[in-house]
Amino acid sequence: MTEAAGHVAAGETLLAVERISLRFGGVTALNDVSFDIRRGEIRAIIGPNGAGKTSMLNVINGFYHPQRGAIRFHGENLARMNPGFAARSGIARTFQNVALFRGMTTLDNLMAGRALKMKRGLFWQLLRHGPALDEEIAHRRVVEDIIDFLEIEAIRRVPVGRLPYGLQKRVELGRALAMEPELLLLDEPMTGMNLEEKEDMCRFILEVNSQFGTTIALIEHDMGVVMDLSSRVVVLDYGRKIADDVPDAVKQDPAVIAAYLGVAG
Amino acid sequence: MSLRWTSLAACAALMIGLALPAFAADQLYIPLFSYRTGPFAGSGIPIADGMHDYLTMLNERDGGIGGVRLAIEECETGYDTKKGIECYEAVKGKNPVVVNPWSTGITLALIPKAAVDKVPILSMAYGLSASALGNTFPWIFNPPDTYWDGLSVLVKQIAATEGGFDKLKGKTIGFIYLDAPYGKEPIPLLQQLAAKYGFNVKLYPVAGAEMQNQSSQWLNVRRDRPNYMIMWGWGAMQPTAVKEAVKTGYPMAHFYSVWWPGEDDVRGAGPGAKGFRNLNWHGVGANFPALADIRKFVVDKGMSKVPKDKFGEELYDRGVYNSVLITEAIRVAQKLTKTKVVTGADVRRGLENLDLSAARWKEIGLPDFANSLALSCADHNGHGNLFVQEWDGAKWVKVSGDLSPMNDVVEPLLAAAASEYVGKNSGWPKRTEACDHTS
Amino acid sequence: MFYREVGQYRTSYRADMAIFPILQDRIGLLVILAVAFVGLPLVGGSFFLDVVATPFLIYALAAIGLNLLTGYTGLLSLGTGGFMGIGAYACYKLTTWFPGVDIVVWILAGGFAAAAVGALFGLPSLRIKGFYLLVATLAAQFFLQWAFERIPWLYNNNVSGTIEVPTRTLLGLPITGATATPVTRYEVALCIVVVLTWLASNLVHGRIGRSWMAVRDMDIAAELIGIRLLPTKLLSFAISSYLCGVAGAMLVFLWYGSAEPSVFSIDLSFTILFMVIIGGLGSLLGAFLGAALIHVLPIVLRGVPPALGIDIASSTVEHLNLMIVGVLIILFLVAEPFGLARLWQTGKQKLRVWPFPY
Amino acid sequence: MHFLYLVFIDPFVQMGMAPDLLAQTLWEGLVSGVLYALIALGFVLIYKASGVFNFAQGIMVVFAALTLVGLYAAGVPALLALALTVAVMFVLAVAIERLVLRPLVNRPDIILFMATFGLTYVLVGMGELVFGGDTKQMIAKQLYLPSGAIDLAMLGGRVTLQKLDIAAAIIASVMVAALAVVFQYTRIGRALRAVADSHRAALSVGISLNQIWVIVWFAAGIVALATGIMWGARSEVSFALEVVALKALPVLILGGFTSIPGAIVGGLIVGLSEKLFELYWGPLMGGGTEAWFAYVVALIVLLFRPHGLFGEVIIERI
Repeated sequence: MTEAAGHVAAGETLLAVERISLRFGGVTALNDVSFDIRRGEIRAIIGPNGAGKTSMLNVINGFYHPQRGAIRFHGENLARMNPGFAARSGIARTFQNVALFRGMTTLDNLMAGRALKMKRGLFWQLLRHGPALDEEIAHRRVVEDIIDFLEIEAIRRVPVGRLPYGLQKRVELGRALAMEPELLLLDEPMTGMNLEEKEDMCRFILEVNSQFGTTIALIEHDMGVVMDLSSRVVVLDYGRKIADDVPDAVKQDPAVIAAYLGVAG
Repeated sequence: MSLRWTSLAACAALMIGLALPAFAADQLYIPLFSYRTGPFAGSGIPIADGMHDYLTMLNERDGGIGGVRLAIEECETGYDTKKGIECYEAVKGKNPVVVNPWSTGITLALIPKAAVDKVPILSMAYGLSASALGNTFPWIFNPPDTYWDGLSVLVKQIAATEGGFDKLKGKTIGFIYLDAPYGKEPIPLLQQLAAKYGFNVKLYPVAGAEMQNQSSQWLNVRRDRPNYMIMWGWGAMQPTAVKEAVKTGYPMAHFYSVWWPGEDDVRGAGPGAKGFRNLNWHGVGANFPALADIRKFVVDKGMSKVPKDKFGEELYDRGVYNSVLITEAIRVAQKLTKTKVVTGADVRRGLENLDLSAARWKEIGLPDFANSLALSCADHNGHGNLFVQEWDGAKWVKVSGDLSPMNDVVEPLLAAAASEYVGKNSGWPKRTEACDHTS
Repeated sequence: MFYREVGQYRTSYRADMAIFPILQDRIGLLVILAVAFVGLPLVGGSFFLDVVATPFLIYALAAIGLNLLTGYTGLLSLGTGGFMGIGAYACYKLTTWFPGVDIVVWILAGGFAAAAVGALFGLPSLRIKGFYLLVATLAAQFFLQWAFERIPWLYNNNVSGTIEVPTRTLLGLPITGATATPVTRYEVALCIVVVLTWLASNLVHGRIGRSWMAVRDMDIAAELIGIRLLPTKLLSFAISSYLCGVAGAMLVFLWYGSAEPSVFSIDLSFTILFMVIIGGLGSLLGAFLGAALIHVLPIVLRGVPPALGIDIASSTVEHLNLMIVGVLIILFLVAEPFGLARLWQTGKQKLRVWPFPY
Repeated sequence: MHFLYLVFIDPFVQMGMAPDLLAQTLWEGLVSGVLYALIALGFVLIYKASGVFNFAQGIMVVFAALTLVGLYAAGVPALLALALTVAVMFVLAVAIERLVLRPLVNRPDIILFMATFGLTYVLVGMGELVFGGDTKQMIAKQLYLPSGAIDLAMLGGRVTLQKLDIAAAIIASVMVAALAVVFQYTRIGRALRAVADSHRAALSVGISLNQIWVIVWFAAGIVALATGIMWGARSEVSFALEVVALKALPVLILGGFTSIPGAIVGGLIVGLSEKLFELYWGPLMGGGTEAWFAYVVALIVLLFRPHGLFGEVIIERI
């Protein structure tokens, strides 16, 4: 694993958050946090509950707007991201508690993920023949590849609302992949999974990273997973960054241990 | 796939169609479109009772008309155009001799159909004013007066109380109306007369949804202080208006209305409503031989829905009047065609040759119940005389002599409206129905 | 046994993405269309066509319109009546200006006016959700109805204050006005509804339909995968209103034959919403089933007492009618909250495994 | 230019010219506002406790009034009839809870909303079947409601206050106060607020949802009865009243679906604003603006406060 992480860690900076501070009323969720994500790496964000990890992701894809600080993406400075722009510029995202379109089938969820890539306008959509259908089919191909990749062929036509949690997580990953993102944000992709599911998920994440060269930033509680997957780890505690280094170094970091006292898994 | 459902529905509908009590050939089928439900039921119920009871009385007393029993069937419209059309489609198959839509909206929807289905439409003092012109609307009848006649009479009356039309100059007449086609119809004439006699007009529309919430209209009245108020209301709008007028302290003797308010509509306002005036063309009360018969043969036998204390009230009697028009037309038709079981086409002729003289009113047990009414091929309305009655706190009292409509003003309006209607309804059929001058 | 998809392999995505992938469904559809186009006109009398069939089609179209908005995009609306009105009045004006042009063109064109107005009143939907939006759309309903009363230009200053439908012919055959036969009007309505339904179903099976459902199921997530909320919602409002507008024009020109503003009252909006809910949110089929139930049921009920030879006053029948429909609605919601469409699906599922359910 | 004058200057000139009329207008607006608030209150109570958007509130007003009048017409003494009507409303509440809410518990809001529609149909049908569809007189006198008016000579004119309207205002305020107290300080009130916050949580601490529901629907019934009496006495008791009840909806938007003070303030705002607009601006557009003005106001408010003036804002978390 680590060597897999090693060889990508060389890439130049893809996204950097600089001195981000985020406040909800009196509560400070993030306090002057800075770190960067390099192209092609797997970046882990860890920390005890309420450390502000999810808030960090929400800031990155523009769902929250920080009071201070900036985000640098593709070198350009963005005072405030917004979700639409994030999506268009290639940032995909999964959520801690799954945010799928429950009423739609697995297939439709993934196809919805292609929304940005589909160009045919109202007229052809109405006819659903010629160009529109060709486009539909082309994207269907891509989606089917992802379905095969994630081994969810069997649940193609099942409304995701009826799927077990583990599978939903997987479909959500699929939807994110369907966007062919440059940067993939995974918020606790393995919570509530049993061992096999976790192993599958790890495999998928690594393959996504190695096959498509997608840069990945993930939040995870399972230290084992984090240490195996990630090339570099940033540790948050009470909204502050307390460490940022390669896994092995972070493991030894006294501040981290203090923060995790008894929590380390 | 849904159409599978329709076909089911189809079977159901057909089944019903067949199952409908087929009316025996020796009967005259008279459908009554009534609305005992919905927001306007207050006006609809007494009318429906009156119509129903008079016809039933003929059945009970004389065994129908000329020995032919009347098959009376009410169809509930709830004053709703959609249901009205459904009713029409439902009854038209059972060759009705005449249809009384009892709603301006329904009438307008039926006017084009009537000529095609050969069913005469009797919209008594409502509906499309222009349909008074028989040469354009051979199948539509709206006796005894159009709304324009009514309005002209009211203006006449106001002028009379002021002491001459010249006195109207500078006066203000407020017009509070139900914000619907029915209520808006008189406005053009009102403005025309205003221009002619130099009085001002103030309009106070009342939206259908706001019928019982008129305080702002009456605040406007209080601000504008019109010398007279004219109301074109319906259903729950009327009692509310009267109450508000009383609240605002508007002089009741200057508050006039078209012929639709009944006793119930003013009673609620208490003694304050004393002096409120509206138009009418027929007697009120139960002391007519015919009504005595209705009481004897129908009400006392429990065959009527009318509450004992409402028997013979204004709108009830109006229902009776409407039924008299139907039955008299049938009689004429029987005479014309020398057949007992007449068809809708015959009754159309009957209506065109209708001639209700004072003598005839007496014969049918309604002496002095209403002015004589004579229709013709050209005139489907009669533009009969009207009178003003006043609420004395307990009953209506006639306070004016017979007033004739300003035909000189109304006629051209009718002609214009009719030609406009024809113009807009391209392909409107020319009158082909022959005109017989018997009777 | 007869309804089996077993052995029907879809070898291409094209085939797999067909709207009716299963052979039996396609056959069934054809049969139904045949019945609708040929059978019913032959069998049904003028009462059936004028009171049951044509209105059913018109309601179904309006229900589809509202379903796109409420069922697919998850936006509640009670402006339907008003939007239908816009369609009707627009069509009326157009045919007055250009009497020569075939009325069907104007019926379809009238919808665009409704679409514009619908989109306009859809603007608040970006910020307002759920019942708040429902009540907000009431503003559209009441304002439009008021406008229909207050702007004489809309009804060509008719003294009667109503739309009076002139006779218009297609290839010499009158299709509106009194002289148009029930059959003609029914067939015209049927053609329009079939075509528009086809287009609508194409739409909901494609990208646009998916983005609507995405917005419905979770608008935040939809935003995060790059679906623009406002354009999506407005498009939904526009297309929904278009269908409603066309339905409105048909209602006046192919059914009523004349209309006062009160025709497009709030009650109409409620009726359509009923059909959508009872039929099943997010299902085109549901729109048809709902329309059938809500429109046909009262007519059938009204016919029952005479059919049984019971003699009760028509008003009493009406009262009972109301109560029965009310009770049925509640019972139905208790029994099958997902609407008739879901019942249909379960039925098909059963049929699929019949006669060996295990 | 002249148009601008008519829109922006003239109305205020008029107000200044006839202050007594302005005062009268405000008073009328206040009174109808109070009654709107009462209807809205019925909505809020039910929405708070059971999350049901109760469309039947309007018809409940009519039904309550009809029952009262009908019983009196049947020869029951007025006050006894009043008591019986209250009893009827209680039975109605129980019936609704048993037959509608309980089977539909945990269903989507829209389904419950539709169910209240079914309820509306049933009540309309039943009401017309039992009492007939004709307009009836509210038995105001028999219920010792005052009649007549007080004329105040003020502001260089007269302002007429209907005794009935005064009574309406007082009764409405008393009811609102009473409800506020009940829901603030009594056990039931606490339970209700608990339910309003979270059904599950309330259940888990052993609050009986069904009991709460019966109580709120009963309370809403009482409110409906009061409204019915007041409005019935002002005009008539007829099914057209149901439409007036729709006016409560913009009030709800203004005030927020879950806020009792919101309902009251919203009611007053709607009552006052629509009267002022109709009287001073309405003539510019041919009048009859009351049918929609309230909704437009509500719409504008919504654009700035998507959850009404008082409704609590839901923070979306992901």
